[in-house]
Amino acid sequence: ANEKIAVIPKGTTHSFWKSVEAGARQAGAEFGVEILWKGPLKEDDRAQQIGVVQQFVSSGVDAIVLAPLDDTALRTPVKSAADRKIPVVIFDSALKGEVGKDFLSYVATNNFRGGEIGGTELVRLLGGKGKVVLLRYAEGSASTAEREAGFLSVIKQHPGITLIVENRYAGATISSAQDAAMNLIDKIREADGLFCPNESSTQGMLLALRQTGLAGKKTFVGFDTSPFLLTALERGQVQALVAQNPTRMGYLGVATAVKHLRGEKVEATVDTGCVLVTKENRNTPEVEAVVGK
Amino acid sequence: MSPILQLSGIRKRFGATVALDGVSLEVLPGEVHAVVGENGAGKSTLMKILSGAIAADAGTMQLAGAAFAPAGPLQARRAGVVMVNQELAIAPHLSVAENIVLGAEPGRGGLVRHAESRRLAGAALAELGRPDIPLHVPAGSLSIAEQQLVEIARALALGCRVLVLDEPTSSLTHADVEKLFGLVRRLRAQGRSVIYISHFLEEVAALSDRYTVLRDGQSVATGRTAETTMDRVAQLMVGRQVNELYTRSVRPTGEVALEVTGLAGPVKPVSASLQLRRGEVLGLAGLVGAGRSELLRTIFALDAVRAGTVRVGVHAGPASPLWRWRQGLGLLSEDRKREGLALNLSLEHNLTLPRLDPFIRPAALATETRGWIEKLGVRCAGPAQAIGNLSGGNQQKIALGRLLRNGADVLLLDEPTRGVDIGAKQNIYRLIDELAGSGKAVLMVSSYLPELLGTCDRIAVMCRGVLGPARPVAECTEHSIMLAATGTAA
Amino acid sequence: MSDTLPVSAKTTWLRHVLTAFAPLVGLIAVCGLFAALRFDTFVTPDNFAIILQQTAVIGIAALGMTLVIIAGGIDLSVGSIIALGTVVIALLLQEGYSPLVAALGGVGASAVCGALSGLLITRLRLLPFVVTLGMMGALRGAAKGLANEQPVYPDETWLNDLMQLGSRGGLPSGVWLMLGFAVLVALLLRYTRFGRHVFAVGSNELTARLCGVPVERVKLLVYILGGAFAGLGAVLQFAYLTGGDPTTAVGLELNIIAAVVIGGASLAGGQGTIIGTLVGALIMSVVANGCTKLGLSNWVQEIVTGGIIIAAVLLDYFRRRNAAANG
Amino acid sequence: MSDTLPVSAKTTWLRHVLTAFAPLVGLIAVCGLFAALRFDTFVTPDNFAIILQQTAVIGIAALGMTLVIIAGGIDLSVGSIIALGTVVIALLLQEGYSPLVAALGGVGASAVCGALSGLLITRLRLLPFVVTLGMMGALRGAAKGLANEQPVYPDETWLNDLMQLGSRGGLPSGVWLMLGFAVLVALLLRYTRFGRHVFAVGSNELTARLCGVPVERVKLLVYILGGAFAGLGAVLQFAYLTGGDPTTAVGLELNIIAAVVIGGASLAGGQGTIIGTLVGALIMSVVANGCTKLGLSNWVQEIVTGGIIIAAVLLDYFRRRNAAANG
Ligand SMILES: Nc1ncnc2c1ncn2[C@@H]1O[C@H](COP(=O)(O)OP(=O)(O)OP(=O)(O)O)[C@@H](O)[C@H]1O
Ligand SMILES: Nc1ncnc2c1ncn2[C@@H]1O[C@H](COP(=O)(O)OP(=O)(O)OP(=O)(O)O)[C@@H](O)[C@H]1O
Ligand SMILES: O[C@@H]1[C@H](O)[C@H](O)OC[C@H]1O
Ligand SMILES: [Mg+2]
Ligand SMILES: [Mg+2]
Repeated sequence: ANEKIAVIPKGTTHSFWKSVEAGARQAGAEFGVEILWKGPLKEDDRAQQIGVVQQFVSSGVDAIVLAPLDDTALRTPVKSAADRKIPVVIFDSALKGEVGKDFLSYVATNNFRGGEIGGTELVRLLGGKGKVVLLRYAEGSASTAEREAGFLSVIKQHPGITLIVENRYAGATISSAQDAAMNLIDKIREADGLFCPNESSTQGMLLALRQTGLAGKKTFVGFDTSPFLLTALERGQVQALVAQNPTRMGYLGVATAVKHLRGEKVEATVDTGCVLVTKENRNTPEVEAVVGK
Repeated sequence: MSPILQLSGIRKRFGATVALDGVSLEVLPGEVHAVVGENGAGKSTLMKILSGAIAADAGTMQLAGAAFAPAGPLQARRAGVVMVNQELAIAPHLSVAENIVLGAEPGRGGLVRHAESRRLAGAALAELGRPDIPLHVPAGSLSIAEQQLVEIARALALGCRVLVLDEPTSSLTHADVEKLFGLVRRLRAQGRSVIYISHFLEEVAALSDRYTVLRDGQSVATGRTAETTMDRVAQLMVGRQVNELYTRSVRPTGEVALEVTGLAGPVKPVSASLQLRRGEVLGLAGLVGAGRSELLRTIFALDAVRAGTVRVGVHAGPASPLWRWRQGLGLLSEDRKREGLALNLSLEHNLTLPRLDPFIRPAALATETRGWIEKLGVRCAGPAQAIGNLSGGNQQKIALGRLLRNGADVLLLDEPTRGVDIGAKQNIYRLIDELAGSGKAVLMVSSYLPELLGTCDRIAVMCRGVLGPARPVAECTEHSIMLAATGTAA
Repeated sequence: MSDTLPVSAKTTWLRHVLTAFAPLVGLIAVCGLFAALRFDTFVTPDNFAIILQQTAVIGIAALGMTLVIIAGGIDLSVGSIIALGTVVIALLLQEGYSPLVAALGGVGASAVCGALSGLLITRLRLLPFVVTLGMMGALRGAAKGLANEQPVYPDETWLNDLMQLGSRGGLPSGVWLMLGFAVLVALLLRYTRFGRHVFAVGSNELTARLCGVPVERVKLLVYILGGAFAGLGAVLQFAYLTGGDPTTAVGLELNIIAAVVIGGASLAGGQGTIIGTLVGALIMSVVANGCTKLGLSNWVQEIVTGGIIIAAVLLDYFRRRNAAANG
Repeated sequence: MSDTLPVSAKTTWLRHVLTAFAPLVGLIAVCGLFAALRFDTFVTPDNFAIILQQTAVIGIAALGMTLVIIAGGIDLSVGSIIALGTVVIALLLQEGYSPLVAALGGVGASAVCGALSGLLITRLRLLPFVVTLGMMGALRGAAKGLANEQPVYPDETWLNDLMQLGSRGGLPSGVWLMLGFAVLVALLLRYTRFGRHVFAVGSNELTARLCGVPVERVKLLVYILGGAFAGLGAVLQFAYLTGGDPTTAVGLELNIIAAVVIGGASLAGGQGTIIGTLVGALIMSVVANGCTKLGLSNWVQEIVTGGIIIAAVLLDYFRRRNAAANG
């Protein structure tokens, strides 16, 4: 029979994960392996994700490709996979531990770098001064925490920039992000620049801006490139987006696992790359290669 | 002889209501002491204070010469003062045995000795003459009468010096009442005291040694039962002469208003046929559990009809309670609290519920309700008052008024005077007579034979779900009815 | 003949005022607090418009929940119904239906969900808590399945404007919709037979049956209305999100129930008012808004909101104590 | 002489069997279904160990909830208590306390939360639904605040091994903990005065009070135990996550309540069994597990789970109909 590879995302309802799934399935078809796609029911439920990993470990899949909801909590099930000699590829979001020993490989965006790119662009657009709002994603998510840290590291270097909000979280869904942004609306009015670290938070913020007639009036840098966000970029309601390459992430995650199963040597870390997308460079080949036409 | 129990100057207010206004009561060892009074006179409140369920605002109590101020029911029970409540107090999910020992489970260190519980419970039921009641079944699966016995057994199981029985007989069978009386007499013979509350004055006469009358929260009289008459007691209770308790004027009968043929319900009735004419009061006698309530409910389409037909005036065939109301039928439930009234809704709401226009004018309904309040002599704050705040008698008037307001020509009355004091009873009998006189038809269930004999034109007896023929009241005696009810004659 | 309680007119009046206004007093207290602390940003027409806007979805769904709760029931599935509703609307728009048809479709689908719960509850005599708990999961799944596990964003239509804040202080039409329906439901409860039947069923089902109230039909209708109002909530949520999102409104049912209960309804049935419900919903929005204005973190806000829910029923406790003392 | 309805011994027996085993029949049916569809991966000792492991947190918290529900109450705050508990344990470990002290600290803190709800409910006579709804929010906020809005990962200790799956088919000690406590609580309910009082309070509070049952104390204790068992759940959840997570167990209270209710308890009080509760919890784990084995999408799983919750009480309906027909 074909090898079975379980691919476990952080959630199933962002369009980001749909692209990951597409990439993973593409790799599955190419290499002739069966892809089992299953995420936690709730986007931020660590316990459920642990359960999913454990079930795949016990039913004896050949490899696991996992985007951990949490860099620590998922160590135990990953270890139990290692005990059963099931190779695990970590993608999108980091897991504590030693690559090559605790797990096979880490396939992801350089998230800290991504945050820095976003921060640098925002500072550039603001001309080095102004008030800035950071709407964080969810408590405890490693990938976005790194992006937030990268963003803050850039902001801190610019004394002309004041952070007026940095302790509010958007929560795991678009609606929760929108509510959080609406409640911050006076701060947002006051602000010149806005940053959000992932798809759902960016989209929630955007919706809140539209709701209050502020869309296009603020300098807004977001993260991820769902079709919805790209349209907004087109319309000038978002000035820049840090684009990851989820399809490639899914593809490479599975490909790395397959290579290992077929006895080939694999890289310890695979940077799937990220680029800054703006209205201007939207249609350049480099960007289209990442986000599609 | 020095009293075992001495209460003096007991006061209790509930907000603006003064329930007890300086009551005194003395109970001697080895006596049965009756406490009587109108609805709302404060009998139950006084007993609740005595048994530790609620605290008095003022006053003192002494038990066997020592100050007695129980902090709760358990303390009172431990001191030997035990009460059987007027409202059924049963935990339906617990077994009979567990109900009997509840709150005083035998055992040590927090553990319950189930075998010992069953022994105690069995002994208590045996003492009541009902060792046949099973100990292990959930108490909720017993009949109401048996539940009442379980409650009395609970009082016995612990042993007691003073036993308080608050209207214990209102839902007991005749045989069980006899057994209860036997028990009370035995307790008295053992030198224990029983406080006995009842609206049945002949029970008071038959059983008690002394009596105390409460009126408006005060003790207005006390004395030896043998030295007074019940008419005098009734007068003390109500504050006026109560002669002619029952009213039955001469009433011409009209056409047939209700005809029931071979009616059978899900379990009961088994078979019932009757004919009721306008201007007539037909009484339904029988033992508790004979199925009289079920007959009324089946007629009213509250229970399913298994067989037979019900014809109301010109209407026949299957129906729902809604249709029954439209056909001019009305049912007064035997259980006012549980079924009869929506206690937290207003008088107006309760009175007008069966017949409302799709669109409502609240002001008009309030005016109309005010009219009925006046007509029925209901004492209340107004149409918007929650009906649960009224005393039992006044609640009953609204429940009866509901039938009239909604145009019922055929009144199905199930125990219309249960738990109602003698003055209020008199008013209800008068009302029934007036209604029949004005051409309405009344079908009345009662477990109290004198009231059936006193108010009805004809009486039919039900036994084990089968309804016997209706006989003119002149041909009936208590004895003949009892024989028919127990199935020993016929 | 039997002695009625002499209920003094004065205390009755006081009780009435407390019953009707306890939640309102709470609302004013909370507003006052925030106004005192952050007058400049809290007390602006704009901010009030935002607060009202954020009350609209919960508020309109709570209208239906008020009916359900007065009738002695509960509906835990409304959060899922709202999510499903937004998805249905989005899909209908994508299919090319007109915005009005799409909105009605969403409301209709939601009403059907309510009807399903209602049928299970009345026909099979199942407990509302359990039936709607099951429905909560099942409808959430259905929403995700229908939407292919993703938010659905159809092209823009006038539906999106329903929750648009106008010029400073102008209220979005969604808020007017909520207020309009609130008046309708309040009239329904007060001036129709159906309204009285809802109270009767919740207060004492047996009495209602005895009085010829078609109990099953009333209950079924109440759940259908509960669903339909959740559907109206879905229309507003759709406008708010400008799309259909199967993951939206998770846990919202508890906020909606809290609004109704803070507003003075009793989960035992037979009690509740529309104005109370709206005030209850407003209290929660005001707290969320005010805490943000104060710059409090999410966690502080959560503690404060929890505290306020309890404090609101505490007011009710004092009211009841007062009531009990009077009769 | 008063003729009671004749309850035939046979139908009583049948009813008893159904009461005790209706949930079990449901469990067997669900297991059978999945076994038939995926025998190879579903029916392995290993998989059963996983199912039990994944039942442990809900199962142990449901023990406390069973007490609360039998006593006629409800506790919506247990999900938040579990989250708070994991955080407390993690922080205590970080402070250098021994694992045992940390675990006891977590359980203790949880019991205090339960006590707080209990006090509000008994002293101020507030509705459990509302009090614990407020507590649910407040405790979630407290957990986040304590943890500084981040998961807290202390160094590894033996606590982490509590949920470790052993060699193939070996059960984690957390499962044994759950089973052990289940036996204890079952004994408590059956053989102690307190246990019988819990039933009495839920069955008829007024009667219990009149019989001298210390109603307030029983209720308070029940909520404290409810909190303490949630705290034990927190210990297991901590072991499972290997850390303290203030955002964990959101909405878990509804699953826990569902387990208890599927297990045959009534939300009206007076009824419920420990074995039923465990079976109820297992049914839900089995469904989640089996759906994954079948490769069903999340949304299908959600629909199936919702359906099963309703189906489980449907069994109860047939049981009750049977019971009603017999008296
Ligand atoms: N918990 C309470 N709250 C307010 N008022 C009460 C309460 N209990 C009793 N009352 C009032 O106190 C008065 C005395 O009531 P009580 O029950 O003692 O009367 P009773 O003599 O037992 O009447 P009945 O013959 O109808 O049983 C009545 O007016 C009653 O309405
Ligand atoms: N709510 C109830 N719960 C349990 N048993 C009941 C209930 N109501 C009635 N029963 C029992 O059902 C049987 C038939 O009662 P029914 O009320 O028809 O008798 P009845 O002749 O009208 O007597 P009653 O004088 O008590 O009204 C009796 O055994 C009665 O105790
Ligand atoms: O990288 C992920 C992605 O951006 C998603 O939208 O949110 C969670 C992140 O881990
Ligand atoms: Mg009384
Ligand atoms: Mg009867």
